[in-house]
Amino acid sequence: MNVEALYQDIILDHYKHPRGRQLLADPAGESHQVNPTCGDEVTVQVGLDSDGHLLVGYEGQGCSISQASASVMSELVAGFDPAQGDDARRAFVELMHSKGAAEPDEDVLGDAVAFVGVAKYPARIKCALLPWMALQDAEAKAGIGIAQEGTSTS
Amino acid sequence: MNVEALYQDIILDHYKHPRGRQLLADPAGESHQVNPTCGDEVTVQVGLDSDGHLLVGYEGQGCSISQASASVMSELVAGFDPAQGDDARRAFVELMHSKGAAEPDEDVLGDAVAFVGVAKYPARIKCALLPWMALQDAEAKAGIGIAQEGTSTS
Amino acid sequence: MLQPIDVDRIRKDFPILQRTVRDNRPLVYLDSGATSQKPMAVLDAERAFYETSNAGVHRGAHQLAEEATDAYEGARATIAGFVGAQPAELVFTKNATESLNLAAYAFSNATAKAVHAPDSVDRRFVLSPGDSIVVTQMEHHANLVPWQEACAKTGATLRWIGLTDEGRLDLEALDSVIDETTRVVSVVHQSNILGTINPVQAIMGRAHEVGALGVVDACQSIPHMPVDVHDLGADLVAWSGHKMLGPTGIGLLWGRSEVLQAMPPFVSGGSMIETVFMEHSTYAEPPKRFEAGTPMVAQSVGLAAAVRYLDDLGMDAVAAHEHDLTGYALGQLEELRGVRIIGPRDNVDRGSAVSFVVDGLHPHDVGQFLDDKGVAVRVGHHCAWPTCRRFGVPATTRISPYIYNDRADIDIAMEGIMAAQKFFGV
Amino acid sequence: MLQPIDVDRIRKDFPILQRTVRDNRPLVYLDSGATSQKPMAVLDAERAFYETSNAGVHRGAHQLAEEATDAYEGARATIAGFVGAQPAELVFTKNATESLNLAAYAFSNATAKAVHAPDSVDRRFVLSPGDSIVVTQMEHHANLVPWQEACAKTGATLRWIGLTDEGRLDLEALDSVIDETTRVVSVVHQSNILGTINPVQAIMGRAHEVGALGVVDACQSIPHMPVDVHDLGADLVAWSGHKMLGPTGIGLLWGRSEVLQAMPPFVSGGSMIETVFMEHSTYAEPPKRFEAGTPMVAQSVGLAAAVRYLDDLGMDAVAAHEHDLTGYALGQLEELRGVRIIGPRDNVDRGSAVSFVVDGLHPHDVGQFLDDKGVAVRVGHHCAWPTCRRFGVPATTRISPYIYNDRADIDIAMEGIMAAQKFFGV
Ligand SMILES: Cc1ncc(COP(=O)(O)O)c(C=O)c1O
Ligand SMILES: Cc1ncc(COP(=O)(O)O)c(C=O)c1O
Repeated sequence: MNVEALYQDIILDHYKHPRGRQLLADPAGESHQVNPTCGDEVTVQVGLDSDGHLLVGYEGQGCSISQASASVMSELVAGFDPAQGDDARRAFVELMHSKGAAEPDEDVLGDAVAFVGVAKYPARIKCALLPWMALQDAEAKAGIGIAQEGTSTS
Repeated sequence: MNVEALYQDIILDHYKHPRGRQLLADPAGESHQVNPTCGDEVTVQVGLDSDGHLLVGYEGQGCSISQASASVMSELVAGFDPAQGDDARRAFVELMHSKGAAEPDEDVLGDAVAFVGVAKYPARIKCALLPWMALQDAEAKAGIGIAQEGTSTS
Repeated sequence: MLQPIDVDRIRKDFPILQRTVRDNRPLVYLDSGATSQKPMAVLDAERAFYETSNAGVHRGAHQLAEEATDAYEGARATIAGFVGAQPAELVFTKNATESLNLAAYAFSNATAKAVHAPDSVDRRFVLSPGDSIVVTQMEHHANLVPWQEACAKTGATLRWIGLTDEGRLDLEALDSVIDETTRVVSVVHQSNILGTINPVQAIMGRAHEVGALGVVDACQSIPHMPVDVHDLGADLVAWSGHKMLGPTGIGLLWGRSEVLQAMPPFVSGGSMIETVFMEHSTYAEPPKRFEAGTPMVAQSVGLAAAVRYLDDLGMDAVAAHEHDLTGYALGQLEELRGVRIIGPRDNVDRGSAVSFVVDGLHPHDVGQFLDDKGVAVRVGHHCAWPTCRRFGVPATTRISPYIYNDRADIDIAMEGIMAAQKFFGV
Repeated sequence: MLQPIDVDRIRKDFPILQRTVRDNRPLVYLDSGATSQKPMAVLDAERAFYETSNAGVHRGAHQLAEEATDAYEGARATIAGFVGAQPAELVFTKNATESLNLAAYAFSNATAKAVHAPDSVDRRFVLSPGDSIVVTQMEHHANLVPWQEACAKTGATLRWIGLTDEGRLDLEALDSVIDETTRVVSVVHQSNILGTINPVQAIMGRAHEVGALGVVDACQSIPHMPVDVHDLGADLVAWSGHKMLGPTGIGLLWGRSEVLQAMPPFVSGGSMIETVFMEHSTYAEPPKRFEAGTPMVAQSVGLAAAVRYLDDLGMDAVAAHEHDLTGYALGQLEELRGVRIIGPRDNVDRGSAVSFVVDGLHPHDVGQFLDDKGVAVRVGHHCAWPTCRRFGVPATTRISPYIYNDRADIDIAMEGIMAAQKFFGV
């Protein structure tokens, strides 16, 4: 494992050419997350379109990992229904905590599989997770997904 | 060095038969000292007689070392002039910090030379010093000896 | 089935127990209530950390920093597991005293902040004159003085549950001492001077009944018996590492998440923040909120090794071993003429700290004769001075055995007591 | 004459420097500003203490307790001597952060107590709205957040001395920032992020001119240069053991006797008392008043060994060695395209912590490439977030060499920076 395996091409590409990096016109929920150890920041906004699919906007500043992760995430989950979004988030969190031993499922994670190498660098895991934590928090604030989770666990 | 060398006969004798263990009728200064680690207490009172010699009274409760030390001290310094009392106190403090290596001067310290063994038991040094600290503090409160010291150091 | 404690085998793990004291006497260490000795496994773990992974934790993106962070958080998980807790509910401090101060300062800090910004704090921690704080008459100074200080800073009143002559809490008074004015109740689980094990669950229940928060000082219980923090019924539980085979310089505070969340910071600075501006800052979630500055990393690693050592022995076995030694010590002391036990004389709901006084002898003089026989005990007020006063003694001598002691150690202590009696002719 | 630092010889004393990281790269440790590595002499001293003399200090009358007390107080004397202080003026804490909180809490505690018992406290520590506390814009969070908290609890206002673009204090504003409303001034001696060495004596002089107390954060100076606490002109000086070759878990606060005497307790409990009753307690004299609970005994012994190690090298030689490395690092960085140094670029009145940013690269990504080469540096805001904001950067990469580093280490770091630039195509 060396540093090139961490910075996969997809990550570099998203870092240099972020996708969908803008805020929403009328967000239902918003979350601003900071990584207190390094000052990385990301703001994620969410909403639902008329079909009940996720709308995602974001802004941020920070290292390649956190910013590429935001770009990959927004591209992946925009258009998902909230349950699909949750699945992707859970899969991503699990991937990050796998210490590099997991086989990520590309069907669920899309480009986000490229972050598999991050799991080997504990100090960077927080960077990769930052936008996903913001997504979760923004959804919670918007009340998105709550009903579903409530139903499934009760 | 064993425990019998610590508890010399003179110490045991003063512990069992304390001399002059009573308070003064009209003290010029008084000090109550406590050993916070074990709760030993001693109150020492001082005054001067018409010839300028020390009057000493005390009361206390605690271990054999602290109580014998109070008895020995009061017997020794009562009747001394303040400067002599200071000499004795200084000699005693020095003896306690000698780690048992000092040759105590019986002319200055009288029965208090018996405490030489205490210096080998650091935890007991405070016990032996307690009444002497009270004496010093009581004299300071009474203004005894201050003038002399003030003169000699200025 | 319980695997009994094998003292001879255990002693081999403790280098200090191979040494002699005074005139070449083998060391008989009966002062574990003050601090325990450390097995090689603990010393090795600490040293290995320094030799391989030492670095700042939660900072830095290099391999050593990652390893150090893993070691620190791994230690937290191990120690939390030992008391049935979640890692996120466990705060590292320097000692139990700091842990208890952290609890007490939640009140005085919230009270002071409420003056200038009432909405910035949780009202449960804001005290005013008329409010009461409840402790017991058998508290270690560490669980008394911080609450006296909290009262001095807020105008609240300190109350306490008194003791029976047997050294038990006078629980008849429980419902009148803890009443609607009570905002926090802080009680020792096992007394370090009397040995009494208190029914903390009932007391915490009463605290919660009146809406007060409950704190338990578990300094002398967690090292000696199986404890699941949830069973205590408390909101906060404090204890130290050095009394349970761990290094000096590390203590613990467990707290129910919801309560820790609501508490304002105590020591502030780096690592406990979320964002910092010159004008103001926001704080991290617990446990980090309470761990400002460079933490006791090597010590956490050492303490985790201590916990593994105790786990291997089994805390049930540790408790059974100490129960046996306690019964033996109580019996032997009862047989000595002129000896009075301060604390419960029946071996029920009591731990292995056994305090006593000898007629006509000051504890310092008793301790000196024990020391002369190579026996290390503590003499004094054991940081429970009001408890001594309650029993009309200036001080006591205390035997406090642990896993590396056996009955023969108690026997030597008895010889020392008799030698003192003989020497002083009492 | 100065005996120059022999890096090769010194490295042999540090077991961790023999290890490799990542793909078998020799470890290049350039993160001593976060925490230093520990020589064997320190690890040996700590272990020897546990193996021979471990016991409670200032309690117990047995031989181990005596030896432990001697070890602890002996360590205090050694460490005090290292900074030209009297042992009675030196307080042991868990880290510098606690030391600085001890200073800040003197104010908030005295203020709270004054409400209920005005005569129980020294008025110098009582704050009210209208009073000001002064720090600088280059403080570590440890010397900023506690003062923000003190303000939140007392209504006092926080002010600060700003920075020039070169990373020096803007001293033109000194007399207006520190004025008659100022009650305490707390300033870092050497910045951990900029490397700047501040003229603390002049600032303390101004503080005393207006009747304020003066505090110095010497975390980054005492490990790196000869410091006599009296020369700083301060009333209180705080620093940590772990940054000067000592163990984790121990910090220091030096105070002028008269000031320590006047300060109310911070952490309270056992060992810091004079007498204790249920109703109230009285407190011991400093330094004990500030050392509640079982202290960091083994850590004090380890730190004393660290101090002896540094003394053997000579602090003048340490400072000269670092000055050379700093000049070299500054020169090498200046030669790199796209690198901007944050902090003084001239090697005058500056220490060896050198921060920089690389155009187009986030410090985390720079750090990752250094890590890949085996170089350990710190990236982030270095617990000086407002300082980063002052320079318009979210974070920096910091090289902080010490006695075990040489110019070749700096060279490898430069290679790492260039590798990152190449990889990211900037
Ligand atoms: C300048 C400065 N002040 C304070 C601190 C805090 O020290 P510690 O983390 O040891 O409490 C540090 C180090 O982190 C520092 O560099
Ligand atoms: C019951 C009890 N509480 C609190 C303490 C204080 O613990 P520490 O000295 O480790 O802070 C002790 C031990 O001294 C204790 O026995």
